[in-house]
Amino acid sequence: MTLTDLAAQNLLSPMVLFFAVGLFAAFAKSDLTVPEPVAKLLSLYLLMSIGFRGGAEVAHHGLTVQLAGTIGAGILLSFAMPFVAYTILKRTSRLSAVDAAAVAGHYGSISAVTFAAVTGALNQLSVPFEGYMVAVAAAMETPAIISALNLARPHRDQPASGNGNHVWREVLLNGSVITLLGALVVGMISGPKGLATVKPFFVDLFPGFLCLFLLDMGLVAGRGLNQGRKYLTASLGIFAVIMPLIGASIAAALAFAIGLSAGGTAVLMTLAASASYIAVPAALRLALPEANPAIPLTMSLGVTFPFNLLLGIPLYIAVANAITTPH
Amino acid sequence: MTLTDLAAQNLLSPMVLFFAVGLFAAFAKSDLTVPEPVAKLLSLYLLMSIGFRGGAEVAHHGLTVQLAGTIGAGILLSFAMPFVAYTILKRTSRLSAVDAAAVAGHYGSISAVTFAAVTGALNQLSVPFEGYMVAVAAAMETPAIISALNLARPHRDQPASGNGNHVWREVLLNGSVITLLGALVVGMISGPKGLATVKPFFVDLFPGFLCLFLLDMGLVAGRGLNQGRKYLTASLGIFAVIMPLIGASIAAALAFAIGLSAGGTAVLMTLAASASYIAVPAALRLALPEANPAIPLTMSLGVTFPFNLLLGIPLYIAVANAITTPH
Amino acid sequence: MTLTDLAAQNLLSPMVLFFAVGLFAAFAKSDLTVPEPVAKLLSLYLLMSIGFRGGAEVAHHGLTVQLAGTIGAGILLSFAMPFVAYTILKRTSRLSAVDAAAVAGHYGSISAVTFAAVTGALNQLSVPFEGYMVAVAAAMETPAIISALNLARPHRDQPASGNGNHVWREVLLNGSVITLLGALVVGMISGPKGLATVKPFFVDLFPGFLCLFLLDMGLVAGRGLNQGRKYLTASLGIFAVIMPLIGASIAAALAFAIGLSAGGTAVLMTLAASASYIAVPAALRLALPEANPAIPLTMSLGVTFPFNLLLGIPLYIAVANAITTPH
Amino acid sequence: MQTHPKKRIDLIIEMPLLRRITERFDKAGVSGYSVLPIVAGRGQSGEWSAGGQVSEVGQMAAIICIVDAGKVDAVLEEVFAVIRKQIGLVTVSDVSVVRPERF
Amino acid sequence: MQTHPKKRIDLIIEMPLLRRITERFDKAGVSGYSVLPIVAGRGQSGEWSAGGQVSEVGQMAAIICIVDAGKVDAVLEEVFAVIRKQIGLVTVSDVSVVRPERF
Amino acid sequence: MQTHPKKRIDLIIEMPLLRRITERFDKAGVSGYSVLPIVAGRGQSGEWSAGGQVSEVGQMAAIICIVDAGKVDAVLEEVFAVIRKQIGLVTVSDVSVVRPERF
Ligand SMILES: Nc1ncnc2c1ncn2[C@@H]1O[C@H](COP(=O)(O)O)[C@@H](O)[C@H]1O
Ligand SMILES: Nc1ncnc2c1ncn2[C@@H]1O[C@H](COP(=O)(O)O)[C@@H](O)[C@H]1O
Ligand SMILES: Nc1ncnc2c1ncn2[C@@H]1O[C@H](COP(=O)(O)O)[C@@H](O)[C@H]1O
Ligand code: NA
Ligand code: NA
Ligand code: NA
Repeated sequence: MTLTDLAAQNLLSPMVLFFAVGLFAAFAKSDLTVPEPVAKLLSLYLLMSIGFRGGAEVAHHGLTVQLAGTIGAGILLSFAMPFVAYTILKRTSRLSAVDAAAVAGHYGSISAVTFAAVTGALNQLSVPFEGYMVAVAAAMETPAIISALNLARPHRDQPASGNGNHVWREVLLNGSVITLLGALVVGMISGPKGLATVKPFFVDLFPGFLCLFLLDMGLVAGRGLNQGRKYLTASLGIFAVIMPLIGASIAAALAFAIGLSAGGTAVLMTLAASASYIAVPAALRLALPEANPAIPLTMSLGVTFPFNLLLGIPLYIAVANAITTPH
Repeated sequence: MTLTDLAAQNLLSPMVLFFAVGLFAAFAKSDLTVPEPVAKLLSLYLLMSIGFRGGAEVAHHGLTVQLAGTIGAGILLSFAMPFVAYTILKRTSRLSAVDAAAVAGHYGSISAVTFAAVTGALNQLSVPFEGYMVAVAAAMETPAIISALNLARPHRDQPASGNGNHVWREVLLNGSVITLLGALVVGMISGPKGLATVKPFFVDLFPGFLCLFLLDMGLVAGRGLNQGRKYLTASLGIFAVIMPLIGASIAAALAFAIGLSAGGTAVLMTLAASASYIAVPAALRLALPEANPAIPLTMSLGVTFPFNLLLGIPLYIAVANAITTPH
Repeated sequence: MTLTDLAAQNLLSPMVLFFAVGLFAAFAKSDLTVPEPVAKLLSLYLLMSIGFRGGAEVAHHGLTVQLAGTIGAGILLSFAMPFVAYTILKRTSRLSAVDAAAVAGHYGSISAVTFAAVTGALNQLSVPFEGYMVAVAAAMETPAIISALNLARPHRDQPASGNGNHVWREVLLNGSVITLLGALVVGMISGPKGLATVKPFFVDLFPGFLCLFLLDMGLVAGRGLNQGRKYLTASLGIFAVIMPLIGASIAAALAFAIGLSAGGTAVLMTLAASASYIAVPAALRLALPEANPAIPLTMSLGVTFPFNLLLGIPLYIAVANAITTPH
Repeated sequence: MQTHPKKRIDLIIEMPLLRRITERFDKAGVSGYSVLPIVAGRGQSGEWSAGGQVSEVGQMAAIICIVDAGKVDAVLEEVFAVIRKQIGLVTVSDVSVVRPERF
Repeated sequence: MQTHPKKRIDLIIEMPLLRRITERFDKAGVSGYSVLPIVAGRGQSGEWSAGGQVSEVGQMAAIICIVDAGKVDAVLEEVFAVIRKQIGLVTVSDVSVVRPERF
Repeated sequence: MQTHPKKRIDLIIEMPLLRRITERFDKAGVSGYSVLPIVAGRGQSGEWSAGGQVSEVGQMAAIICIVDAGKVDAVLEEVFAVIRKQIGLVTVSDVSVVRPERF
């Protein structure tokens, strides 16, 4: 399957099209809204479904060296990417050091719905991927926050104030982190047999729930762009497209080294390419209150997420295919 | 199948029975409530499901002359019925001209959940209908609003105030209109293949979601009647039952002329017979603020909707069967 | 299957594990929350699903003498258990008479989600049970409230104030009572044929919805314990574990007398062992406002519910198996 | 614009008692009131939060009622007939309105 | 702490008109406002409740706006240009703030 | 009815900081507070709306706290210790209560 085919198939999938409907409605200033509690339900569902299914797969295949290696690679990516991002941002944009660190933290971490989208696309293409990738996703959520705080520390007026532990609690006990990890553990313990009892809900409905969630994401991303356009200088807009490609490239190299399958490689690339917009903003609002939360959110939700969804994912799949196909 | 059989089968369906439970709870002043965000989720789901499935059917069968003709008939009905309704109301009721125009607009437009109910009934009876009828439904939502505004114009104190464009934006970008049309387009683009990926959610769950929504509709209709009873004079109550029959009759003639199937005829009749209670009230609240919104809402939701659900739909199916069966 | 097997299988089921995740998140003071409207949707779904399926079973098997006998036994249990509970509480705790009566009322009534959990466990074990047990559950909800009010009456300062009828309306028309009974009637009328049309929603999704609901219950129970710990004296904590065992024992004897199947016996035992935390608290808040609602809620939700879910249910199933197996 | 003095009565009460209270408002002859949700709080009986709750027991709601100063006492008397034994909080404050005739 | 007098404007208006009103706030040059949900109420046109509603017609919302006393008249004029024909309720009251410069 | 003067403190603050603020209330020794949802608003940092949001970042909430006049300064000091670097709005106003002993 060529890249053009992949891109076309991706752009014609109901999920991506519903995202486009949401974007359109937001730009046209329609009053269409997904009620906030419903958006939270959709997010809860996606995290539970992703986590549970990943856990059940791990239970099925057992813990392997490759799993450990991939998790290690994920943690490394999450720790290291903020430094790359910060260096680029300080050279190309006029962001303050603290804001640059905050943005860098977002790009080191991951977006669960982008993960859901790539797994959805792979399922539709019948490309298998390592089930434990959800554990990798979970492991990549938080290390980037430490890096961001370290990057920001020398530039903060207020003393470190010793509430480091406080912040750590809040990061690790963030609702979305707990849901994903909790569901992962439930899946690992109850295994394929447990999954069978809840398959109609957590497996069969997944693409439909994803459509609803992406409609909402389109609305929120469109509104975020309407509101946050003022923060989107040319350099930040370009960064929001280039940084995913850089992340994906590093991830591709690591995946190749580990020997992941084509599907697994595409997932790791997508994780690296995605930017957080739930867990990291929440954590940084508490740990780095001087940073303006609207800047990274506009970039992550308004540019990087649509870019990955529309173009990035087929590209990563194509590249993953190319580098894993024996010549 | 006789009319009595049809009526009995309809009245014994879970959907209609849950509506009755809701009505009962409202009349008995129970504190049972479907939370507002949940009601909005149910409505969003129904519109997405109806639109998507209709679009996928259109993609499957292609655009035909009959489709164009049926959409034309729908638009004509939506434009013309308000004039019929207005004439009747001005002769039989004491409504002010502006209120009569507002009521007329509601009866020219359609109710998406009534559409859902008739398609549910036809599915249960295994009666096929033209899949593009959802496009007809979408096309019938808004023309009636223009007619209502034209009917009201000579009787308004305030100058037309030149905000016609403003109103049009608000009508066409109304959340429920965008959702239905957006899902229709998504269905047309992603086609039967796209539908297959989301079938467990958008198709298999439809009757269940409809039960929940009808429970809520029963509660809301019952409460609306409790509150709005004071507006329901004898003449308005009778109008709310007669007007659907008039609309359905005109629609039957048009459907016969176009050569629709029995199922398609029943759907077009039901659309004509149904009265809006979401899109039109919202539009008129902005475009015709002098009108009392409680009058058309009480009639549409409190009388016409239950009438169509309980008795109208089996009647329209029986008539459609009769006029399309070759003698 | 031995009790240990049963207990293990129960503790490894996704439902129970998600409850544990919720408990953990609450104890760790995570910000994870299921939005309130979503919790209400989950409860609505569970009640509709339980009621509908029970009604369809009754329609299938017809009304029998055994059904009448079991409902009679249930009503008797609900009436009588509060007297047992009150006597114990007055001897072992320092609760005021009014608070003791309120707690007693909670333990006479039932918890719908505990009912859902035992039916889920029986389904997973492929142990059949009498479908009409949901009617028994519905019948057991309210008699305990009368007993509680009678127990409290001599100890109330305020005159009976003659609003007995008022209270009865509010109890019988309580949203959760209406939903369960309404769905039961819908299921009885529309029967197995009606059930077939909504099976993907009301049957297939049940275990998945139950997982979500139990995650929420874990969060709420955990927070309730954090907050209500001050009310949980040793004697009340012990009562909250002993009373279920007493109720289950009486129920086992009655079930044996009626000749229920192993599954039916387990269900009746679980119903007797469970304590209300929705219908009874709501009713008593209005009928017995002097009672502190936090005391019974902390006991019922914080101790008895987890106890039944984790240990009670497998125990009741094992006992039911033992006493119904011919020697 | 010319404004006229009125009173604003704010109640914070247990949600299960909402209907009983609003019936009292009707009895006191107020022209209207509005109910606002409360999602969390703390008081003498501890902390609570609406999150994840199915039942209304333990939840609170706010009622706002704009009335003529002359009606304040009547409203307070009706209200305190209900909340004597319950958890509830009542404040009265001064506001100005532009259209005095609707209250 | 030193406090400074400001005005609090409270609106209770029909939800479908929310956007039109907030556009007027912008026009009147207020520095900000907040919208709070209302879930039920009663007035001259009867009782209503948000429960189970899909549409916003008949629903109300509250808007709170803290402004400098000098801006109150401008805001009221803008607001009454919209709610003349609609259901709506406006009150003004006195508040103190600690940081006067943000209004 | 006899009423007694108290103070009402209204906060509009970022939702992620709710817990930190309420901890400060506890520290200042207030007898209670209530949290109300805000669904939309505008301020110096632009417009926002809760609709469709999964995260609380950028969302606001309102806190109402009725206190004795003597405690106002203590509460304000605690509150401003947290919201110095954050978006937040504090007003104080006069109210009367019927049962003064509970504050
Ligand atoms: N001083 C206060 N200011 C605002 N709300 C309060 C206050 N005291 C109590 N409340 C609210 O009323 C509820 C019950 O209060 P209490 O009866 O003191 O536990 C609390 O959880 C708060 O939501
Ligand atoms: N006096 C009042 N105090 C508080 N809210 C009111 C008052 N009057 C009306 N409202 C609110 O405004 C809505 C519409 O009022 P009305 O136009 O009088 O029917 C009511 O349903 C209440 O939510
Ligand atoms: N003058 C005001 N009156 C009421 N709410 C305000 C006001 N200013 C700001 N807010 C609220 O506080 C939020 C943040 O304000 P800001 O920090 O100025 O962007 C706004 O979005 C509003 O919800
Ligand atoms: Na990343
Ligand atoms: Na019509
Ligand atoms: Na019991």
